[in-house]
Amino acid sequence: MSELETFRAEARAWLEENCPAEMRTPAKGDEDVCWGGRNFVFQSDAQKLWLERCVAKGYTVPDWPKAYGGAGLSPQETKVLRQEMAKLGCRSPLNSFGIWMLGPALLKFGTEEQKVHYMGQIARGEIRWCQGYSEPGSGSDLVSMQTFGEDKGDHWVVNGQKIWTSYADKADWIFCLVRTDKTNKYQGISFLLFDMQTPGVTTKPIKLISGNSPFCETFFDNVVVPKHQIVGELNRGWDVAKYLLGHEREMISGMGGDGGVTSIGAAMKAVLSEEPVLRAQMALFDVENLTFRAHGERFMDEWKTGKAHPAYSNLMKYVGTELNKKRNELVMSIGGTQALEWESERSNGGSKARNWLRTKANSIEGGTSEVMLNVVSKRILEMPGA
Amino acid sequence: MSELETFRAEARAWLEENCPAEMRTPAKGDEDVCWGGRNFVFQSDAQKLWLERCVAKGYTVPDWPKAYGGAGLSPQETKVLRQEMAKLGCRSPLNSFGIWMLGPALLKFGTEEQKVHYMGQIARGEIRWCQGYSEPGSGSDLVSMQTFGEDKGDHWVVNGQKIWTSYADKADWIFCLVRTDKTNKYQGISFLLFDMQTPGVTTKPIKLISGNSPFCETFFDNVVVPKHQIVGELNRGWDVAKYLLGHEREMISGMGGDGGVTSIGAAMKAVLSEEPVLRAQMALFDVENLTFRAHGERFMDEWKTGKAHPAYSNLMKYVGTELNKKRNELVMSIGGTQALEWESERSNGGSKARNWLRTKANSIEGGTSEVMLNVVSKRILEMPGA
Amino acid sequence: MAMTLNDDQNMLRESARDFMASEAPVTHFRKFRDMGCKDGFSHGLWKQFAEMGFTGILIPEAEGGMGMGQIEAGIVLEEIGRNLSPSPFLTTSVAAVEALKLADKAMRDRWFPGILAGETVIGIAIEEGVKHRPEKIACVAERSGNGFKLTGHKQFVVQGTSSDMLIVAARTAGAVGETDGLTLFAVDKDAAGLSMEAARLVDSAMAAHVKLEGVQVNADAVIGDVDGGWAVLSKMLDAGRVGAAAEMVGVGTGAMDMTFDYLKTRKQFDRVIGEFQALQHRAAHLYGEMEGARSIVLKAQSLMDEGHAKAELYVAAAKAKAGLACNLAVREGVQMHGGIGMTDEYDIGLYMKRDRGLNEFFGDAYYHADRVATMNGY
Amino acid sequence: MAMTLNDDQNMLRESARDFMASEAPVTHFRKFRDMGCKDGFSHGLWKQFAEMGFTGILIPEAEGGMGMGQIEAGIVLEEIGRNLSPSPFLTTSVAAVEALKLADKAMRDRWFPGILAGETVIGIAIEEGVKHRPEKIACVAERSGNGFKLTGHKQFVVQGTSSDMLIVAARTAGAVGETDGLTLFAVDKDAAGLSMEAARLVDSAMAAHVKLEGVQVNADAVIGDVDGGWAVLSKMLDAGRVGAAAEMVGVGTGAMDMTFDYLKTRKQFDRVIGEFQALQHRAAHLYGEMEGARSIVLKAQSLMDEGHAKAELYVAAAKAKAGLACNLAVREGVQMHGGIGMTDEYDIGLYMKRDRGLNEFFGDAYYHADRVATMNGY
Repeated sequence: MSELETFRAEARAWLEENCPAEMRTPAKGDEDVCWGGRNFVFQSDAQKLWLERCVAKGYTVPDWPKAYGGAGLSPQETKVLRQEMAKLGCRSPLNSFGIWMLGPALLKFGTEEQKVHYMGQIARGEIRWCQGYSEPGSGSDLVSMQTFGEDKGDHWVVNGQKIWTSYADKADWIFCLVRTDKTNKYQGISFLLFDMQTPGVTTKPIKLISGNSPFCETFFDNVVVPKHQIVGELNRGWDVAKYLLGHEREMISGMGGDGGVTSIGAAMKAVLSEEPVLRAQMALFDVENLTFRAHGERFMDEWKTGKAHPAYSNLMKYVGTELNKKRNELVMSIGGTQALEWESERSNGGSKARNWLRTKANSIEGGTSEVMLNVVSKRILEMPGA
Repeated sequence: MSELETFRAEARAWLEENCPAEMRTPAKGDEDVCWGGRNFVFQSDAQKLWLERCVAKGYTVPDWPKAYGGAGLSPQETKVLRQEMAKLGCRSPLNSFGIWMLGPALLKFGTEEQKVHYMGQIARGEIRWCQGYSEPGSGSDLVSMQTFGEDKGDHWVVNGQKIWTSYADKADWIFCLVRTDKTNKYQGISFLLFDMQTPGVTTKPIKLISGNSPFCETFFDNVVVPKHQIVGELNRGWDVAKYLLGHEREMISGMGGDGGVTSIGAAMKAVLSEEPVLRAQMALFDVENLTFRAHGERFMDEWKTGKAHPAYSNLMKYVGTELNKKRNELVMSIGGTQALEWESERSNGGSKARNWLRTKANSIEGGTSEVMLNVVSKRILEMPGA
Repeated sequence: MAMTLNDDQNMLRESARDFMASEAPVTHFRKFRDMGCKDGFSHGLWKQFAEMGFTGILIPEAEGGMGMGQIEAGIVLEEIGRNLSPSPFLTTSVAAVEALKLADKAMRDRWFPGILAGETVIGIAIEEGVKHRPEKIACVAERSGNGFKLTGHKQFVVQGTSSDMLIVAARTAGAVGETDGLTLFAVDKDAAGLSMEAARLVDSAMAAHVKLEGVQVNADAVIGDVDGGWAVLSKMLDAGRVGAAAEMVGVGTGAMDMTFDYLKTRKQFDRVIGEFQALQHRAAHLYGEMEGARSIVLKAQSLMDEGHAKAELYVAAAKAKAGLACNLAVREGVQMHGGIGMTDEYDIGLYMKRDRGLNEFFGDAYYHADRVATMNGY
Repeated sequence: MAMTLNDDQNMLRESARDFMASEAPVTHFRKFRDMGCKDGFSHGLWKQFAEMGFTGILIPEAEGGMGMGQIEAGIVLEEIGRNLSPSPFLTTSVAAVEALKLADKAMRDRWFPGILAGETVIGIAIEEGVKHRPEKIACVAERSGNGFKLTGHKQFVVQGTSSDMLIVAARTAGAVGETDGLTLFAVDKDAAGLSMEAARLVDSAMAAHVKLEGVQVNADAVIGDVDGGWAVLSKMLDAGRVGAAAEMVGVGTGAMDMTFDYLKTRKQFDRVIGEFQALQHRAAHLYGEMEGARSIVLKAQSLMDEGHAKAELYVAAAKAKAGLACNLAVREGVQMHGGIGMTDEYDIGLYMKRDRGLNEFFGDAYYHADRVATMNGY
């Protein structure tokens, strides 16, 4: 048995012993997901136990180094662990922007103290993070941001406003882009971390067309941020942000594959068999969907071996999000009048319609499709012009 | 009986008496069409007779004034005449760029002498005209043209090169844009007429991807053009050209409707019934085709009553040509392997494939789709920017 | 007929435009939505519609209406669409009236006055599955006493629970899938055995699931001929379809105009985004699509008004094209608005939701494209 | 399998790329086209293919070939596509070889040496109508003497009149529309009763209309099992399909690269046209489509090479996607080239013609999208 197969057997055994039965069923909705943090209320003892056990084993962030709260697994081992979790139907013990976004950035740009402190908190589910990038009036144009941190010797005093801060009303800390030099557009922004309970921080949820409010407006009024809470160099926050956006794009581009390679058409056979033109749309969509999955697979293989163009994730983000929007248009068409229902139990609280509306943001958040096409055209295709 | 109905009866009687039976069958191809001109060889006595009778009656250009060779019919009478010709299946007695393009421009910009002389020649089918606009290197960008006419007192000496000159190798005269002022980009171009037999004029046919050569390159080497052969004011040829391009665009936008509202799907039922996805494409095309026909009808009604935006023909040109390309893609798909044949009798000498390839020029000639979209965006939608 | 509006029609447009913009703009819709209104529309506004003469626009002059046609109804619907004005106009004054015009005098006398007064609302109870499939009606009407007993279920009955009467299509003969053997009935909302459950839709309209459990109706409840309901149904559906198409022209144009305004003011990268050529080309293309939709809808309306044999084909094409174009308009609208387009605070998302509802109403673009193919002989 | 090429495959790509670019570039194609070559390809080049080992790329090593798989065949095909190199590679070395690999040793011994030597050409005689419909084969093979007598017609037999042998699918049992009851035969070009008429296609390839008028073949002409030809046919068709898809990746990429180069040099309105954002966005979108096509083709090839149960689904998706993407590439290519794109002198039009031929070959994008739907259960 290879080392990897030994690991697989061990992981399997550990999961079977430690993952509570309740945690082997799919989460019923967002409220059923463990996000951790100071204010998180566990939905069940099983949810709490599952988190604690994973934290102890380093399995909330299996591929992070042990020193920072992980299990120090190799990429192959991490993949095997996920496969085994999927086979048993184990839920993710902890969802977190800290894991997906801040952690990788800290690993690359943070000091050793920052890694131990912040990544440890993330790994243990103690602190829930949010991201402060966009500002009103600077959607795709991030470098035009106005939020300003005035240098006061050992700290900055931050004033300004962010928008599209995911779950800012539920987060404990924020990683935030703040202008620290007004004279340099690109190299005048710093990447700061601070507590959302710092005096002067307020949040206001934004109601979306889906009826949900996953985002906030966030206001900073003379917020004091100690100097050691910077990640990376002063005025080079853009480097950190770009690195992190790349991660976000990969994450979002994965969305095209919500339904994986399994066609949604089969389940809809009864409707499609009487709707020849709609069936044709579905057929052409399935061709695109199979294509995107293969494309994603190829991209990941090239990315891992360093063969992918550094801007290629922008292409995947574009293709994946446009595909996901198309998928949801088809889900609505096939769902017909029942998919129009917004509140009824029959429609699971309007889940199809709300998901459909939610996907319209895919091609806006994390870089619009237009910006992605600009980047592909200029950086990969090397088209001329500014 | 209304005056119009009286006219209808008279026209019908005249056609029945004067249109030879042979000229009541569809033309078999381009070679079977009467283009007139010095070198034209009539394909039959009937063709010659039909032209002569129409010339005598003013019916080659029924809506032109009698003084310039027409019959002086009103728009309503012209429409009735065409309806009656269609009912009897009468061929057009004379095809000509002179009728379609130069004539209307002369009517608006020409002197009385020019109208009597040139329009008369056109009406009688004596002179075949071609159009000299595009130059190598200035496709969509007409004002960058280089062909230069040097002022020599009572004449210009023209040097330069034109491209995409339709049937230049068969034409007797050319209407041609020539730069007469190098200091003014827009108002430095004049609209000149000259004989293709003038010393220094040479032509070279361009072979197209369809295998045919309807266009030429045309070269001018010290070509002498008398001053009285200008249409409109000196250096204001652009006004004439734009007026004329509008006419051309209307003509080309009509192409979307080659097949009219009759679906090409019905004839292809046997193929489509076994090809559900292709059938769906055809169905969606038919929706677009019916739409375009209605759109064209509405445009013409608004145009006639002065309600259409002056730039609207650009929109119609864009929609109509893209639609015609799509139609021919479908014709090829439905035609399958037989439509691929290029020379065989079975495929009528590859007519489907050659037509399909020919339509690819629709969205290039007479203003590219990209230029049309620019114009619509700026002039109709009033989008900002240069 | 010329494909331009005449002076009377232009006047009607002006007055409908002014009326909707002042009495029922998007803020009106928001108000009723946010209060969770059980009807999904304002009865007060419906009365105002009546005062304007809109409710009886298709009712013959001899019976107190304006005696106009689909073009005029469409003029009102376009303004409704542009302002997202919630009302029973499309179901009651367009679809139901077209059906009732084929009913006998007693039935017309019973319902037209209330419609004219803006007091009556009529629900259209056709759909039985999640997709439009009128020929597959399975709801049964058995002969019973002096009339019929109706058994079955219906869904997507827009404004059903606010309705005074439902027009119910049921099978009196023939098998599911046949167009012969259908009959249309006017069923009173209080009829014994009739029960409804309202569901709010994505666009905040209310639609009912209807159960018919042995609902007894008299013979005089039949609209048109027994077993010959397909003729009435087709007329009613085509009026509803071309009406929904006209409303979508309004929704799409409203979304498009709002978006073009935004392109002209929003700045990114130090430029007004309307300067970006990629957006300009998409804007111009969208404009062409909406103009095409407007044209085919006008064509379909005028053919219906003429009673032309090709009207059905053009109505199908119009419903399909308006659906495709309006859908493009709202998708481009949200995308070009960017982040704020996703917020409930901005109106563009409301247009996206309304488009979805109208696209499904009486058959979506794919359904009608398929009908175009069938009618075109393949 | 990782979705990247390994070192050996990269080496093969280099050598195929160099070979096609130097020995069979577009000028080579033009030369044979302009001479009106009756074969539509150069026998000399076919010999050179053999010298490179390409002709036997799928023939097992034990039988003198390279023993490689669809990925490797696809690498060669992509370069063929990029250069429009005319050759019998796809029909003979890919489709026919895949069929012959399922034949008995005598048959393989008869045909593999000639293929390996670049001397033999094999035609695939499947199609009977204008669209690909393999299950509808009506050509009949009746038992006769020691073998069979074939009667029927075939069309779109690419390089048919240049072929030494035709692989003919005929019905030995069952009814038209059934997949059971088909049998594949190796029919010698000189067989009595076999006649062919060559037709030049839009892309200058030659294809034959074939008549089989009681063509007598021996029992040993059967490839695979009598009545069980569907298995052989499916394998042959899928190899041909994924091969055509790979060639289209080459055609589309070639057209795209040529177009992108043009965008970077052509000036209009005092600017290089590649600066125009509308063209940039279309270019980036096209690039994404071609990259997607490349990915699904590679996936389909590797699943075929693994003998994976899902290979058939992915081959259908790959043929469809490569067809759609390549078609977009040539349409955008001609349009972005403007007027000169319409001239025979420029190469982009040749890519458009080749795309058309390959799109039809063994089923177009719509046919395969329909199969994807069917295989996906709807």
